[in-house]
Amino acid sequence: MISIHNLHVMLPGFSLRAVDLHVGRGEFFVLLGPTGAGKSLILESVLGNVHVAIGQIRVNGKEVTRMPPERRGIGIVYQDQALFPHLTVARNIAYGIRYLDGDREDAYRRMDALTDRLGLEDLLHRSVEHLSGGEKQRVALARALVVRPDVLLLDEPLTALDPNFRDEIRDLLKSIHEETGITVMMVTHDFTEAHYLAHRVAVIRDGVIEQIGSPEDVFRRPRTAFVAEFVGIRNVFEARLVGKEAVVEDVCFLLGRPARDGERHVAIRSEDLRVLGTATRPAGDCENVFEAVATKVVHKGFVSDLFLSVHGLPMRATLTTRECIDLDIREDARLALSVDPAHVHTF
Amino acid sequence: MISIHNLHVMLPGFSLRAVDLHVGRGEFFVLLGPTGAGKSLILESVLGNVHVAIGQIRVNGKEVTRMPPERRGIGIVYQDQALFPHLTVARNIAYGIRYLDGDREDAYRRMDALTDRLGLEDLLHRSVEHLSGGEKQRVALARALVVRPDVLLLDEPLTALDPNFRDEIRDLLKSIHEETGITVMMVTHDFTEAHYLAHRVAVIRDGVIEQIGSPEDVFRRPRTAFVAEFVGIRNVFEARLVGKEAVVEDVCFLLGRPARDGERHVAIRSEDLRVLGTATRPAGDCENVFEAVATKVVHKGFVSDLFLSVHGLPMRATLTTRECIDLDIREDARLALSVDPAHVHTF
Amino acid sequence: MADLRETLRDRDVLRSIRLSVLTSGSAALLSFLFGTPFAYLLARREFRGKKMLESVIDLPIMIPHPVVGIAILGIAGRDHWMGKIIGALGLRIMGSTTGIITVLLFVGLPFYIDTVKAGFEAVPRRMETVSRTLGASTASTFFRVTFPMAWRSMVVGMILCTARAVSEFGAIVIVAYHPMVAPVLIYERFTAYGLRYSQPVAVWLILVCLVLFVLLRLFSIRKPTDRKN
Amino acid sequence: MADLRETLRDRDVLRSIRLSVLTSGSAALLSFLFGTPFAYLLARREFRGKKMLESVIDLPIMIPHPVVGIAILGIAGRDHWMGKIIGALGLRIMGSTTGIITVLLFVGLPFYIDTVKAGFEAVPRRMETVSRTLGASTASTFFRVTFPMAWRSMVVGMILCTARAVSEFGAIVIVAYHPMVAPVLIYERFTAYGLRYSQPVAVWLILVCLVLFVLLRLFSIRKPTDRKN
Repeated sequence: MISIHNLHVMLPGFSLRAVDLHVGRGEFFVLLGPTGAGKSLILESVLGNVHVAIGQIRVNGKEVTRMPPERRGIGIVYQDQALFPHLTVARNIAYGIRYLDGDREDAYRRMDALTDRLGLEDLLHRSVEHLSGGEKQRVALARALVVRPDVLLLDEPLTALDPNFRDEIRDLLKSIHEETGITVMMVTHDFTEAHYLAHRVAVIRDGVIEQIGSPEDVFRRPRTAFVAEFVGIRNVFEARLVGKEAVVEDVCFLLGRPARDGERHVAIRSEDLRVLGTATRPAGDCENVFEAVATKVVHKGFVSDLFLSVHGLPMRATLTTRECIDLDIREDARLALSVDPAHVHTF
Repeated sequence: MISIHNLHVMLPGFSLRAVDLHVGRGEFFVLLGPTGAGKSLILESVLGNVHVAIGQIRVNGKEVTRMPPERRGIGIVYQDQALFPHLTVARNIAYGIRYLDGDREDAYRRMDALTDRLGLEDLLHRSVEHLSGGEKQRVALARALVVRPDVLLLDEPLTALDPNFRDEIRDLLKSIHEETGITVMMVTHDFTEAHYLAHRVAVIRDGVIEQIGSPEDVFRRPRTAFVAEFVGIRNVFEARLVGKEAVVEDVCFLLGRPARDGERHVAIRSEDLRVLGTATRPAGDCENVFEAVATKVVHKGFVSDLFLSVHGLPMRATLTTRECIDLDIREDARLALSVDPAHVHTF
Repeated sequence: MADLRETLRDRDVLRSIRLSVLTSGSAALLSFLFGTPFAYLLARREFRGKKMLESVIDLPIMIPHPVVGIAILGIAGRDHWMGKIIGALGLRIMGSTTGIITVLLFVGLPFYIDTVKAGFEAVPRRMETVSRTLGASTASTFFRVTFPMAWRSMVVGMILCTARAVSEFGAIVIVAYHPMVAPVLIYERFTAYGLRYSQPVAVWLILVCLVLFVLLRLFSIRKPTDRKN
Repeated sequence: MADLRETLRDRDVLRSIRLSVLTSGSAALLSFLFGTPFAYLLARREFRGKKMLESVIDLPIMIPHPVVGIAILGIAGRDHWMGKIIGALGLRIMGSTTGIITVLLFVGLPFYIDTVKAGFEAVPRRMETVSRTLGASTASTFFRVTFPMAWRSMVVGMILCTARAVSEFGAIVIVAYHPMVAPVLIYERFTAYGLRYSQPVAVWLILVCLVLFVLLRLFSIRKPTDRKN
């Protein structure tokens, strides 16, 4: 459990302002944002590596804001693993055991179980220098977990890995989290990772939290244009919103619920646009079926991107390549397009 | 046009061996491979930065193996852009103009057209230091193109970019290539990029070319298990191949064509496995409809991964999340699974 | 060659070289004791006046050596408060081994601190952070992580400090002409008997320096960096 | 203070300081001329014996200064072939300005080469490759890319070389007691008249060093590194 209350951190040229976060016990929480947004700085504040100007940080209910790192009950796994180069794999993993209260035997048994679980048995006596990226990451994970921290911090643990290791470690993080029930706070700039792993995510931009919610929530119902674009929504427009209608230039989208006061944007995920076929259907004014012209078709393996012009409004749809070929969609094809009103998101 | 014939390069601890490549005029050719495979070394050989022990390199028919870089007619764009930090954007782009034979006026007109095309007009008098990654990459591209090289080399041009710039620059590379018809040789470790951009790709491993072909060809018909796994085929098995049948443990796959001599593997893309429904169909011995049990379902946004056990054989299928939900596939569900014999690839 | 062998039988030569090595070694040892915590502080902490302090440390490298000697004598003189303390402790600077070691510490310490500071800076902070999160205190972290990763730079720093000290002449000649260290002996032989008579001693001193130099190269070899692809 | 002002009226003091600055400046200029191509070679090319050569360059930093002086005199002596060439050119080393500059070049050049080599190494090779592919020859690339990115290190190298040369004493006192550079004058005043009389000259020389030191700091300020997130 991590509570961050009204956290301010000032660095030359950058600051975190009024960050409030609560990570529940056993939750997998992800801090998400582009490079330089300040997500790692939040992590460093929880670790105790930066001076906190204003605010409190609690770990498992215990106020740690001014505590040294070794008393906070926190484990950390960094992107570059930060394994101790002068120690073997086994000594890296066992590093923290001597500082534990209570039964050492127990800790060594736990270490054995962990190395088994993470498939490190055969590497124990190796130097850490020549391990692969995936192996290094598993060693770093074992080292952090063996002392049973209250909270596990992960700083872009997948970013520096080769793509084939990335999936492996991602799956491992998920299952280790499920098995141990440990509270996790992870930093990443990759929304797909967050979507796959997180119970909840916070999207950060320029030191300020823009939105907190379940990945599904942030994915489906972003609250700002920045978040919408960050989670990969390709169709974000400023709109005039009246009742259950959103008007963007010459196109009128029907909404699933009446627009709220102050809302001025619509966002539609490219995969929520359904192509009904290449036959043109006359588009009524507001029934969410539109006439569109395909301006570009891009096959990208399993999925294809479809660039459309809907009465002059540039939009983008995602289909499976199979669908695309079955419907014989090519450039300049005229299409009928529909979108479920529930999928027209406004904010 | 680039021809590489029997290229050997020896470095301490690494060597390129017998590399043969032919890149046709106007082709977009991609060198693909994991980190450390030697793809950048091929690029450096073409550039003239490494000592070529044995072999010839030709650019547009001209033998350049022993020529200094400035006479090879090659442009290069690096991952880190390598912009000259002491020059403005405009001076970076114009750097090569003074070395051109012929009309300078013409070159400056070309530079104006290029900066317009790449959206750099407003940046011309800025220092290069504070540009975004995408802007830097566009400047590097303009700088390389303004002298009209015979061949453009791209060294992981998308890797260091933030995800949102990555798509932009990728699209730009594609359209610039189409507009100018320049011969391109690009290095990347990302198969999706290659699939999107390349006419042909070469997959490299440990200094040796494993396969050359169209992306579709490499994607669909890998020739080695390494290539198969590198292009993301999740179901690669050793098999006994007899006639039009491939037997893996207790599972028998029907093939689209008789197996060739010496073939010992089957590979099936996870998206080529079709889930027919949750109802179990009795699986005949060899009709490519199988009974399977879902061991894990992982939703990843638009697509979902389905982990299956087919008579004990672990397999993986990819579906759209929509399909997954429509078919109500959960863990431990019994499914009927089919695969088009034409999609059962052997090698 | 005969000259060289004969020089070895010369008691003054042997005594001066031994004194040079001993005083330089002492300066290196003192640098290790006082310089290491200082270097760690400079590598890891930010504080007001840090830039200023770093400049002051590097200053002795640039000051003419006789001036260094004069400054030390000035400070150690009876008029200066530091001189009074030194006198009260029963120490004598002028013309004593203590004086020579003081001078050598003064000129050698900057080399030690600069080298070891760079050594500490090469230990990623993240390693120390990880160690702390695993329960180690600042001190444990230093001995289990920072020191094992940086000790090589300390050896290099001590060798550099010794080498610099062995070759010191201008400041020593002011502070302590006697007892005579090797460079002073060489100078005396040169002025009293001429070039020929100073050369054999010079060669022996160079050999000492070469040994240090070889040690330095052995310890400061960088690992071959991995091939970049 | 009165001492300081009076010292300025002392012709010998003024002359020696001027000589120190001029000879040191000359050594720095010669370092720039000869050292720059050499540093470039070391930074960019791999060749047999490169490690050896780098060691030889650094050697003068570690050799005791009187020994340096003796070595130079030995080489420039009439018995040595280099001495014969020097003699044939009408140059005199012993007791001449030429000799002083030779000594200062010898002790200062390693500082220049080390600094500038690091400066060249900091220019990414990729920049030079890009320049070449855009049509520039090796020479054009040097002047349009490498030099503009590395000139700062040359200035720093020249300042370091000057500073090192201004503070040289042990080698000069062997090669050329006269004409008298400032450190030698200080030494003479000290031995002839004692501490008090040498101090004012020392202070003036330190001021010269301080100016160099400030220049050095100004030119070697690193840009603040970007905040890592």
